[in-house]
Amino acid sequence: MATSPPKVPSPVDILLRRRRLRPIETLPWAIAVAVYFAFPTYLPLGTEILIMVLFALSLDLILGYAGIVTLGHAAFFGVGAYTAGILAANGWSEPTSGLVAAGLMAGIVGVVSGFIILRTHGVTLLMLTLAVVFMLHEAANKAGFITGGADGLQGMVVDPLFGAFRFDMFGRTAYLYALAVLFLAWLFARLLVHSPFGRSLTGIRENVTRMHAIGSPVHRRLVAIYAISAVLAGIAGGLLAQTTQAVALTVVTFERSGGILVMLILGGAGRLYGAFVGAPAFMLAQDTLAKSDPVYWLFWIGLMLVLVVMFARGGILGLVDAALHLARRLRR
Amino acid sequence: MSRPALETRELNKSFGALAVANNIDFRLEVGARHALIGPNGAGKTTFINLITGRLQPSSGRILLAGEDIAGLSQEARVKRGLGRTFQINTLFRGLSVLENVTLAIAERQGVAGGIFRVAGAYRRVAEEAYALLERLRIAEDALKPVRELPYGRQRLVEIAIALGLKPKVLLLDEPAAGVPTPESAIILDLVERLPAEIAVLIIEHDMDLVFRLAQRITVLVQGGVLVEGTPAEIAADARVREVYLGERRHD
Amino acid sequence: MTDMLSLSDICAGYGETVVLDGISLTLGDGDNLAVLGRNGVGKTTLLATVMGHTTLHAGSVVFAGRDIARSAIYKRALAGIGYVPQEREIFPSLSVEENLTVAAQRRPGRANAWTMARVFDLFPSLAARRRNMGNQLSGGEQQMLSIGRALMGNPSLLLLDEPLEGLAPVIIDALIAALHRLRQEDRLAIMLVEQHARLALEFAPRVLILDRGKAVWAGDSRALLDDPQKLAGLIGVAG
Amino acid sequence: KVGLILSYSGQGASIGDLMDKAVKLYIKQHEKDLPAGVKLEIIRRDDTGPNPEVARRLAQELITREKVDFLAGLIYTPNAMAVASLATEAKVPTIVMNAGTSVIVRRSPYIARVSFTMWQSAYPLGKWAAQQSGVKRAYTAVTDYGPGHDSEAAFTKAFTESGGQMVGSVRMPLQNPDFIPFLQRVKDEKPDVLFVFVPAGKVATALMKAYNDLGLAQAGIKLIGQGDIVPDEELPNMGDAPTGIVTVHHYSASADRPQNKAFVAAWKKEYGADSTPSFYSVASWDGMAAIFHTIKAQNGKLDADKTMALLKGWQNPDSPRGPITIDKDTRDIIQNEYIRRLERVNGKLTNVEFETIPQVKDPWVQFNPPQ
Amino acid sequence: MLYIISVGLSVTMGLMGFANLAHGVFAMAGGYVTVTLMKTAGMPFPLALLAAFAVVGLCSVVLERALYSRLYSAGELEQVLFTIGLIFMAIASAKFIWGPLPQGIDIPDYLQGRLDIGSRSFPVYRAFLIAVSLVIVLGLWLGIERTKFGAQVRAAVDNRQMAQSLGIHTRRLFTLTFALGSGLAALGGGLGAEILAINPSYAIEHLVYFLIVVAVGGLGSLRGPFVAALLLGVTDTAFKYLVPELGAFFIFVAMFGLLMWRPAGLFGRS
Ligand SMILES: Nc1ncnc2c1ncn2[C@@H]1O[C@H](COP(=O)(O)OP(=O)(O)OP(=O)(O)O)[C@@H](O)[C@H]1O
Ligand SMILES: Nc1ncnc2c1ncn2[C@@H]1O[C@H](COP(=O)(O)OP(=O)(O)OP(=O)(O)O)[C@@H](O)[C@H]1O
Ligand SMILES: [Mg+2]
Ligand SMILES: [Mg+2]
Repeated sequence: MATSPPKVPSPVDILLRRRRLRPIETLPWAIAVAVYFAFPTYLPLGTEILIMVLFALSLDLILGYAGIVTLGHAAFFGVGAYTAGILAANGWSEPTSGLVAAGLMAGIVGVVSGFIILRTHGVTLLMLTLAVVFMLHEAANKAGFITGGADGLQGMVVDPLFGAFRFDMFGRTAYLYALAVLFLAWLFARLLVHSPFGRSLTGIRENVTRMHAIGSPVHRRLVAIYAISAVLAGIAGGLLAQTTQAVALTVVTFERSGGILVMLILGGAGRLYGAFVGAPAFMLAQDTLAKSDPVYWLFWIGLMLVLVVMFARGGILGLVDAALHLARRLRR
Repeated sequence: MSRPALETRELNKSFGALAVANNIDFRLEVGARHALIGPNGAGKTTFINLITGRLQPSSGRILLAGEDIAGLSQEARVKRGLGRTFQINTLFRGLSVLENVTLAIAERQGVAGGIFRVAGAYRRVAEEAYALLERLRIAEDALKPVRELPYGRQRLVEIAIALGLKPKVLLLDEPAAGVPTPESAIILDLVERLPAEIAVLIIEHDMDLVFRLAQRITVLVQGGVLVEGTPAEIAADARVREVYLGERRHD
Repeated sequence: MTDMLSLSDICAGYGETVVLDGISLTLGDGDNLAVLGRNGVGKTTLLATVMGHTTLHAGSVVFAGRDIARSAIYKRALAGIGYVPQEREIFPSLSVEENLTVAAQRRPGRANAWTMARVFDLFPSLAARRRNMGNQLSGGEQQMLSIGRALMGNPSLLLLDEPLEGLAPVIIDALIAALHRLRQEDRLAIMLVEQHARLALEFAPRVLILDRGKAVWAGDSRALLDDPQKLAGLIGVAG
Repeated sequence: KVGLILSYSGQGASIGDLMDKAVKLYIKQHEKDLPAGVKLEIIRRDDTGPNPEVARRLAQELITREKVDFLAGLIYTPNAMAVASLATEAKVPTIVMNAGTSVIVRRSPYIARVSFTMWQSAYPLGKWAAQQSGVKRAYTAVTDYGPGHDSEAAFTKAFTESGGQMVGSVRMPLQNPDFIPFLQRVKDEKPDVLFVFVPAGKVATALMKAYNDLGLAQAGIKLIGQGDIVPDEELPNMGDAPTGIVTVHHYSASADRPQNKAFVAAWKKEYGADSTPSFYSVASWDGMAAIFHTIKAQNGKLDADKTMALLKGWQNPDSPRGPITIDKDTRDIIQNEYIRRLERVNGKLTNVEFETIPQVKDPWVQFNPPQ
Repeated sequence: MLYIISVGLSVTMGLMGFANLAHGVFAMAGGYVTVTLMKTAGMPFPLALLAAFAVVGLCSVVLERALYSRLYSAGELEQVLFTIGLIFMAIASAKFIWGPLPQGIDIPDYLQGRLDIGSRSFPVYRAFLIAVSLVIVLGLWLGIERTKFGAQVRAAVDNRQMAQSLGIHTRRLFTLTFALGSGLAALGGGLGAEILAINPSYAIEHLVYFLIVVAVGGLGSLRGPFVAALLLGVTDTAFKYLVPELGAFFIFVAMFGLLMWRPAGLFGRS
């Protein structure tokens, strides 16, 4: 330490600088606020997109950073949605506390299932995550007396937010509510990925053997991030339940897990903003395509995915990176 | 003699029918510079894996500073002062050299699990890592991803990570393999200048290095200890010449 | 002595990075060349370029009379180039035997072709592990397997990237003896990259020394063996 | 403007297709009947399956952005339920064209249903089985989800009330069911009759195969159920399904009524001889008829409350399924239920109607009066 | 038939290390080809099956060359995204060509009926399927696990560049393997059309079951999926008979337990 780093900026500074906020990072928020004023009739879709961004963000924490490939993330989304929904259907109609409960329940499920299944890895882990979703799905189906089974949960009542803002038909309250929650989650996620904890997750993804050898409690770390991610996913599920006042079995399905995975990869996994790009891109494409061609829109979505993979490694953000790189080279 | 830094008693391990550790009784004294040699496949790497907990022994005891650690997890053993390098590079290939070392130091200092209020601590960790890189003369590559480094330099990163853990017992598995002579001189120099209380066990097939560095040498053959002695004794041993050294001259 | 391999003005690297800058050399039947140099000067890159693993920016690679600069990797191997990479690159999910069989190549007209039995003769400890998976081998065993695998292709040119690393001295002796025999009996051409300069110089009659991607010295090995000062100056080794 | 919410993709895609075709056909035939200057616009939305949150969002958008005058479609119960509160809040008349859980119509005064309820067919079947067909011991096997539970309850209630005896019941998973083990269980129990409900579609075919393969008919176990187990569009795939299966349903494509003959002929002309309309299509057809009725009656100037008033008590004697009425109290459908037997007519499997239970109201409502 | 489809998947996914979620598409295509040939061309069942195998195998060569081959080096995630995209396209295309209604096939008379074993009866067709699967498993096992071909494929997957350096023509090898895997899927799709009706969303509806069978059997193993399919089939049936209340739970609980017990699957290589 006696040797002061000679160059300016030193490598240490460069390493630490990544944590600082860059101006471009305010862009998503500016857009989100602009949408509120510019497209008042698109707010229900906007709300759902925000929720999916949150969900994708939670997935990114385990997939992009810790390298856990999962097809079971809908489990936590579903637990959150049902928790918030069941509370609201049984007299607990205050939304913020319902959301907290949704996150907590999902977190508990995350800890328990993570503790068991995170001993495995690769395809085996993938299948175990899948099994968790299916078991929860079946449980929700069987427990019809409290979840409403296949008919969906009935009779949710959600109070006005902070006792003042009603969830209106145009979805204004819902939109701002979701936006605020997403913002908080993003602050937290950002802090997390740049923290030593976040870096150690990357270490686990890069080389588990070495992580063990430097004395890292790998399993504990993985369970921790799995649970954190589950909490966020649960909150996303809770938001969906509260803003749409409906919960059905489709919240805990393999298809939902797959869908969110697709959105995240489409945006670019492991880059924190992949969620912010992928979810809107996918959902907007789906929405417009489904409107112009309600029967065969899947084809175009599929084509879009295939093209993205063919021409943009690392998702849309990967493409942006490559383009920036090229521009810089050309300027030189 | 005082209590050894590391000791194994009747350590056994087999893969199916193959016994790769056969009743190994071994002592590593505090501050020792000890070499472990033996033919390929004798079980040297396996021995290190047993000590660090990467493999579970079939039977036997492993004592670190007199305490049995056989039941502990790998990470608990590292926390008690066991550090190692790998024979085949085991690095975070996509991360920069600096980050590779930073990860290790963060674990040692106990800040690696933190999410909040760690900015200052993290800077200290990174600075320590950078200083270590300077000591190993690889600081100029600090921000390069490891995967782009030539093989020889990657070996140095291996060692940097192990040193970042400030171990009391350091286990080096062929640290100089693939490292050209000038760099292996750095390694030699570094090991020689480690604080005297650190015990070093080194596996090497480069006899020049072994004979210059080691105060004691253990020869392992087919999972069992053949002989143990001073370099001079080993060099003179006919059995060792036959199974391992061959007829070339070694000094 | 006909030219088996000739490189002229090679510029090669990884993607856009250029590592080798204008290397030329020729190698005849049974000709052995040691390639020496400091860490990171491009020795591995040179061998990899012959094999076709790098991006060739300029220059030609002629092997057995044909320009192979644009050939696919597998065609080069089929033409008779054997490669022992620095990091061994054993196939982890194949057993020792399978690692050898996938590489087997019959060459009509070759007198004493390499077979699995012959490889096991050379490295008896591999024979004992024939059913082990590639990832269940010790470091040295992997090195032996990598060499054995290259030999199974019965090549006429062998590219060895630090093949002695991690091998016990007795095995090194055996291997060097075997390589000597190959050179004499089969007229095998060898390019050998080694950190142990002395060993390499004793083995190969000719030597090429690289520094930062350029050839800085080429000639007779004896000249360097007899002049340690000069050797030290070129590759930074004392003695 | 009509916002049509159906499944065009996902598991319900084939249902959505059958319904959409009926809507198209109806408009094609009747567009000219609309009052001059009235232009009907259908805005289609894909809810991708039982996704209430999607259905709700789509409805929200249809209401706020497209300002539709009607919502229609709704294949799945949860979707219909999620839309209900919006219909109330925005006062948009909503025509449920499929979802069959009884309680839906109570969720909003702006909902009317033109399809059916589970009780409507299962309950009469239970009565008929116990009283007319002379069987005493019954077993039920239903798919384990809402409609299945409804059917099971309705049948069991009717059957036991009429003196029959239940010897067992089993619920089968919704996804990828393999019926063999369940039917084997039934076979071992040897009831006189087996009542089955599975969602209409290809699982029905799988069910028939299992019934055949296990030889339940030979073991003397009769198979009965609602129309869903022998859907008209699946009959060509059923191969040698056992004839004689008795089902109760409100519609059969092969019915002799002239209105139906005309409907089926128009359909085949439009969509090819291989295509057969089903009860899904008929509900959509009648739903469009209801919408047209209210448009004509108001001469194109639509008012939600007037529309609802017009719907209540609306009668249509010309539906392909026979005369239907929208109950003026419950806004639910009143229709004939037909008892049919599966037979081979000219080599083709056909549901032949042989008895009619006229003008059935949803029985569930009588047993569960609104609080 | 689950087995045959799954073993094809095991070939592409396990042997080739490609996360090919679109595998079911080939099975679906196989089913459609079989059905179409039988209905429109009146081809007999066995012949139609062979044709499905060939047609789909050939088509997959084109697909592999044009698209898949560029993705071997890409990350798992990209492969997932790509193959899901393919599934979507296939669903829409199938709906466009064959319509949304499921297609069934008429199996020939000699495969209908029941075998009576004591008091239980067993459909002939299922016995036939098991027999066909057995033949295939044996054939593949002899053809792949015991020959240089299989070792070469595995070598190429482990380390493509090194395999080429040994003179292995990896491109051709992959194309062949891929065609084999897809062809098997098609065969499975055709054979299974009787039990799993062919409809546009086939590929996605049954995906999970293929994955389960492969995972339980062990990736890259050929015997594995066979044993797994049989085992899961039998125990699943037994459980549904004994405790029908648990319904769909069982298969997942079974998989969960099995994978916790043996993470590499029954016959997996770790
Ligand atoms: N997982 C395993 N299963 C079976 N045998 C194994 C396994 N791992 C290692 N072996 C065998 O155990 C023996 C000892 O291996 P080890 O790596 O300890 O040797 P080593 O002394 O370090 O040799 P080297 O000097 O070549 O590195 C080797 O012969 C190896 O083949
Ligand atoms: N994949 C790669 N991408 C970019 N640069 C690389 C890559 N591999 C090697 N290099 C760079 O190419 C240069 C030459 O490396 P090479 O491996 O050929 O050296 P070497 O002489 O074999 O070294 P060593 O003695 O360590 O084996 C080094 O500076 C290295 O950083
Ligand atoms: Mg070793
Ligand atoms: Mg090198």
